[in-house]
Amino acid sequence: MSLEVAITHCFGGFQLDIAFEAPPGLTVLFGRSGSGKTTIVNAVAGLLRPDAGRIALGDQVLFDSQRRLWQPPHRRRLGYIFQDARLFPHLTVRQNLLYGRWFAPSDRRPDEFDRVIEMLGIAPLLGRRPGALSGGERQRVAIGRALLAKPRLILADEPLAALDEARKAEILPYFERLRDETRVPILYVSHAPAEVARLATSVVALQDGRVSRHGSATDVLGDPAVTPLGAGAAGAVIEARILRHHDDGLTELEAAGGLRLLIPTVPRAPGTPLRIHIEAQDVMLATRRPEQISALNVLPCRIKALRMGNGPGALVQLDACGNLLLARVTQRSVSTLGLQDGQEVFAVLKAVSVAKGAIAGGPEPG
Amino acid sequence: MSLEVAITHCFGGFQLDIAFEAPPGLTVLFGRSGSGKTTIVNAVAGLLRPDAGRIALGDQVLFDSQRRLWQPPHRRRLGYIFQDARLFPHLTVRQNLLYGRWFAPSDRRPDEFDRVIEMLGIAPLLGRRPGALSGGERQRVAIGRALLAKPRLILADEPLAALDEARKAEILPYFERLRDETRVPILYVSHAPAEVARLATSVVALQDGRVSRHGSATDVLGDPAVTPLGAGAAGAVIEARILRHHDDGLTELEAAGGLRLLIPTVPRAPGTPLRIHIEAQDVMLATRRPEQISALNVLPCRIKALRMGNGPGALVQLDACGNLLLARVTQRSVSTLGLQDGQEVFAVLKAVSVAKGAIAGGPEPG
Amino acid sequence: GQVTVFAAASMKTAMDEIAPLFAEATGDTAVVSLAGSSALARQIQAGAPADVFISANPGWMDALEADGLIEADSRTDLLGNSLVLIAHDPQATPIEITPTLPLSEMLGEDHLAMALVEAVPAGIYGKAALSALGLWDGVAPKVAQADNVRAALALVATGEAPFGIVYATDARAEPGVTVLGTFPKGSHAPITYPAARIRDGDSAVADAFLAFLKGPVARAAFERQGFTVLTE
Amino acid sequence: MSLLGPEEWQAVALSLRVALWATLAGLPPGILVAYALARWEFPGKQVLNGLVHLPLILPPVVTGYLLLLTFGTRGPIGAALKEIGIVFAFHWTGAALAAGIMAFPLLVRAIRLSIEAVDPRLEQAGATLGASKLWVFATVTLPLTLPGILSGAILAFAKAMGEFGATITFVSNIPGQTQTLPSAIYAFLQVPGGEASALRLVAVSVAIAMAALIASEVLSRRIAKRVAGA
Amino acid sequence: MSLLGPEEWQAVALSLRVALWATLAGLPPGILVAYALARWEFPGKQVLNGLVHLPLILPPVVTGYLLLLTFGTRGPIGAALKEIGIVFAFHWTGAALAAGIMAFPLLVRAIRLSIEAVDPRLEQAGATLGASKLWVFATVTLPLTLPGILSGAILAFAKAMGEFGATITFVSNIPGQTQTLPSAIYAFLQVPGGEASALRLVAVSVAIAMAALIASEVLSRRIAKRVAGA
Ligand SMILES: Nc1ncnc2c1ncn2[C@@H]1O[C@H](COP(=O)(O)OP(=O)(O)OP(=O)(O)O)[C@@H](O)[C@H]1O
Ligand SMILES: Nc1ncnc2c1ncn2[C@@H]1O[C@H](COP(=O)(O)OP(=O)(O)OP(=O)(O)O)[C@@H](O)[C@H]1O
Ligand SMILES: [Mg+2]
Ligand SMILES: [Mg+2]
Repeated sequence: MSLEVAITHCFGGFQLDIAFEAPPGLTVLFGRSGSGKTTIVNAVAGLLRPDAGRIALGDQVLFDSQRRLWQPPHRRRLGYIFQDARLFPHLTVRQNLLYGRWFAPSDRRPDEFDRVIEMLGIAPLLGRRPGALSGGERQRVAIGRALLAKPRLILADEPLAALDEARKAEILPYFERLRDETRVPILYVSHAPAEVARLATSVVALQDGRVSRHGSATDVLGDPAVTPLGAGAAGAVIEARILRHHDDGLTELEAAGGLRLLIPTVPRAPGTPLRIHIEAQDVMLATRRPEQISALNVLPCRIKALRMGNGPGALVQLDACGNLLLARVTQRSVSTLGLQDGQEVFAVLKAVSVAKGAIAGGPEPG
Repeated sequence: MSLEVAITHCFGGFQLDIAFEAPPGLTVLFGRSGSGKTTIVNAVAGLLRPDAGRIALGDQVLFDSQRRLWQPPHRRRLGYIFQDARLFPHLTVRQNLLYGRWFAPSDRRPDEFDRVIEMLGIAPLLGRRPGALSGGERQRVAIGRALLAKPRLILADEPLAALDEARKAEILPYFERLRDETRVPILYVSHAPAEVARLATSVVALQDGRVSRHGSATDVLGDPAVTPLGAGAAGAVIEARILRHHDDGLTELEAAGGLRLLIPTVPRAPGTPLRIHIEAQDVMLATRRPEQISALNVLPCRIKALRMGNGPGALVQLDACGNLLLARVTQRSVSTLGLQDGQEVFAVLKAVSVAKGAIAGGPEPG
Repeated sequence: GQVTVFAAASMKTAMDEIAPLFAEATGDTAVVSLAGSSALARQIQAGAPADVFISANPGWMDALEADGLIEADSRTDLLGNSLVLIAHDPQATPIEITPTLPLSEMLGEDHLAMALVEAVPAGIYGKAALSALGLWDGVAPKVAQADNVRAALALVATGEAPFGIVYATDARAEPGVTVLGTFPKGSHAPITYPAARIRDGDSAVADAFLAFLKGPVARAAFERQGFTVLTE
Repeated sequence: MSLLGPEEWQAVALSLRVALWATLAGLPPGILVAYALARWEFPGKQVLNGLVHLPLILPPVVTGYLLLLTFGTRGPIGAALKEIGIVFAFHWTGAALAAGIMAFPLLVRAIRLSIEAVDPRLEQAGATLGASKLWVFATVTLPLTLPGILSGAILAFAKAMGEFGATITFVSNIPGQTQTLPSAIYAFLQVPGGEASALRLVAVSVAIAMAALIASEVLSRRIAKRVAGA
Repeated sequence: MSLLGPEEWQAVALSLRVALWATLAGLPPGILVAYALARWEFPGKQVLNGLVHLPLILPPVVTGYLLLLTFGTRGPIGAALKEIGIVFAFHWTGAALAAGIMAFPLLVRAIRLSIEAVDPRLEQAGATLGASKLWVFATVTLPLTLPGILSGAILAFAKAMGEFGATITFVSNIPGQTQTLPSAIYAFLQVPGGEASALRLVAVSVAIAMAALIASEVLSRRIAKRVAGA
């Protein structure tokens, strides 16, 4: 089920005019503060009626200004995780969590409740009221409430911003599972490059109320011309499969063209597809195969494109057995090593650089 | 001026019992959601009266349960950036920003207002009311309001969580300047390792209402036994000075023992002290000096300690001309390269790995 | 000069006519404050700047006299009134009010509208009359007591109550009711409206006003309202 | 008790009954009207608003008279209701109706103020979770409006305990049926020397209202504490 | 205008003056008492709360009588005030006092409800920025309470326009001095044939109150819009 959004809306000084199609899976909306992310999410939720346009989820039209169609929010069956938690202050945490259930079709999975509260670590809070929760606790309850409403569409507006890294690491896999195991489309607002890289099936970049770039995560993050999350986020996404597990805690992957990679263990069965975000700044280039070095991945590549930045850096697009890789090096290194288009080089990549956060279950073909 | 906090407080099921001294500069409080960070900040602000204990700022006692001393919040002259922005909905953004001025001593710096609104990018919002601001806009106004109150103590509860990376990068230097140029102590709650590494003069780690670790940023982040922000945050902090600027956009630094480093340009005058956070996972080790490689920093070191983790990784503590460095490598590399204590090795570090966010003005000797 | 007159509210129409005539005749003005006799009397007790008090019943005038607040010499019974039985039905035929009147049967399940029988003069007189005629016990449970005569009249006028007991002056001007009969004089204490000068008041103009009230001009006005003028 | 005579105790009981019914029966329409005024836009909104306030503006006697004209057994509504066995005239229900109508503006204002203070973002959250307008109202708006409802109810109760002018004009004063405390007090005040008797009844009336007031304070504090979290 | 006689216009003007003063003069103590009841704990709080509600519970005649006893020229307070030149008895100020006291519970309830709805976290924010309790009240609480103050004021104004029982009992019904619209209406209703005249006055009274009501709605909508942002 895919979500089509094409709307224009005007708030005083701010003009929103966007159109995109979110394929099944998780679509990340990102852009600077005030670029219109929450406005779009509100329009999809039905909390804001745009001036004009059309919003459709699969073959169900949620809004169509020409046909004067408008579905009220409660018919849309959403799970909206608000930027501000918006818990019901008069209900206990448990009642907040179960609120959406009253209105949802009866349960396929009776243990869902326990799974969600365990994942979110909110079991001790169930009897309390939101007024006395900490910021992060509140946000976790809000996530739980949305997920437990058995929505047909999940809207998440910076759901993890208030959480610590450890908690994020526990919740991210849940969004991955939602993305991969269910047909529920997810519209996800995030500022964090690691989250984007890990979760996004597709990415919509916004600038001043307009879509500045839209495509698959691989495309957007791998395009050296676009580093919309800041230089730090440039990187390539490689689709690979687990080949085997080594007993010193490393997992060997195979990507297109037989490219082999070693990364820290991924607890999945061999054969599982994976996608790995390799940040450009984690990749070194060498013109001679380096030896006696701790980096475990030394990949022979060919330079496809060289792009000098304004600053001291250069972004090098590499072809490693048919896989796209990006490397960020200094312009000084480019000239010292005499790098040029078409040259054969070695990309040097540490196994541990592939951080936990950047390894994700591969999206189902969809 | 340093801040001493030693309090106990009990909320239903939650027991807070902490004591720490925050030296001048910026003290980061971190810990998981619900560990008591906001509670501590509220106690310092005077919004919560702890069951017992003492809070003093310099020689001024804010709270002392034994001497029954209690200064109400408005006498404390704080700038509190709340986790929820708490803007005054009936006032315009400009009036919100100027609110604290009514009560503050008259101005040393009349251009402060313009500087702050420019840094926060909120000039176009000045005439609006908070109700129609986006989440990030609201948070920026809240930051501005606190900073413009000319506080003697700044309390910042996850001030940047709602902001995009680019905006964060604009605001972080301001906190650095505050930390370095004024005597205003800052208590700063953050979950983001990059912010902690960059800003912290000292770090207080909390766990379940107790201080689990407390020390200087260098100590806490450089100790391989403590990686409280998650493995990703382990890294060393090196204090250096700018030696000279190269014309290909690189800046050369000199650290203790004459250690030289090349990093992307830092727009400060030569001689300026800097501190650099070098994440352990950005450092490669080689037993022979690598050649023909893009990394510009190849530092001869000696292994001081080797610490095998539970997973596939190992954390290597290095001495580079008297500077502490941390490298995170795989255990396989440790055995392949035959690394051991005392061995001479080369640490390989890309100039571009030292990300913008991790370079900070060095703290003044405090 | 000016005279402030505290008069029972039921005298409004008459006073509205008399005050301008008084001004015309004497060049003095009369300011008339109309309210319930009890309220006015209490105000006089509390030091109200009244010069003349006209009460709708002797009780409150007695109370003021006992307190020494009025000039006893100036007290006169100004007006008289009579009590009538009224019906809502315009076709109702006049009847004589005697001890044999089957009032209770006439009422059936319905109510007899009166003013408060323990508190408001019209009610007090009415209860006394019915008791004297031996009718009270039969109708007591069916009496709907209003807080003043006008409200009792309204109950009959709207048909909410088929019968009521009110002053003749009120019944006369209301087209929605029919007078069935007048209560015999002896069945209740005489209905009088005493007037008197207040002790602290401005005596000259007050006396002039009291005199004017007793004069022919005022008499005509009172009689138009249906009052019996008791003064000569 | 010897403090009051049996007829007076009757008046006390009746006043309580009247005030309770006036308040309770006023709540559902009061909440509805308050919600409509707070949240809806419709033609005639200002007319409705004016109507609600009318009993406050008009002298009570006028209100009572208007009630008599409409709800009396010969009035258009009164006659219709009589058909189905509902009688207001000269009945305690009429006293409750009069008291309820006099108290209605107070009830509506308090509830409306509370509804306006409910954060619409919470109602939106309810809607996204699948609750229809009515459900959102029942599960979010209404519970959050409780303090205002309580506040309005206690005002209405106090007003109903004290209401007199409209009541006596509409249903007059029949001991045991429509004689409320205020009518009894009024009667005592009409005769010289009745002050002492009136005072005893005033004391009873005040005692009842104070008890209700304190109960409502306790209840409202409990509600506030729950919402603040604990 | 020929609609009303000169004496009636006087009553209209006086009623307006009385209602305005009752409302305006009631606001400062009303806000203070509402704040105290909403936010402070002090001994005798329930007594204060009870006192505030008293005029609602008591039949207006009783309130008027009590006012006469205390603020009359021979009453303890009235006599003292007379010394310093303040007179309430049989003066329009007394009518304003009576109307103000009758309207006070309505004023206080509305404001209190609004104060209770102000998020204390905003007040805390004000305190951390250096504002003392009083400043926080003036710059945060009070502006956020405006809708409630407006609401209370309009209720009080309407009540004051309609108040009659306490007023006529306290200051009598002296044309040009204490004869308000409701007293004039009352007097007309006491005599045969006065209904038509009464009706004209009722219409004027209703028109004034409606105008005030609509003005307050417009104002309050403007305030709400400002706070919602725009
Ligand atoms: N008023 C209260 N009553 C009861 N418990 C409370 C209250 N306020 C906070 N707590 C509890 O105290 C603990 C600490 O809360 P605190 O807000 O200090 O956490 P925190 O470290 O700021 O967390 P976060 O990162 O999620 O904001 C939490 O478990 C919270 O539920
Ligand atoms: N009700 C409103 N009236 C006027 N302007 C509004 C309103 N709501 C939002 N805006 C403006 O529209 C723009 C987009 O707001 P939106 O909330 O969509 O931003 P966002 O991308 O979610 O930002 P953030 O990351 O800061 O939450 C902002 O400039 C905001 O000020
Ligand atoms: Mg947003
Ligand atoms: Mg917190």
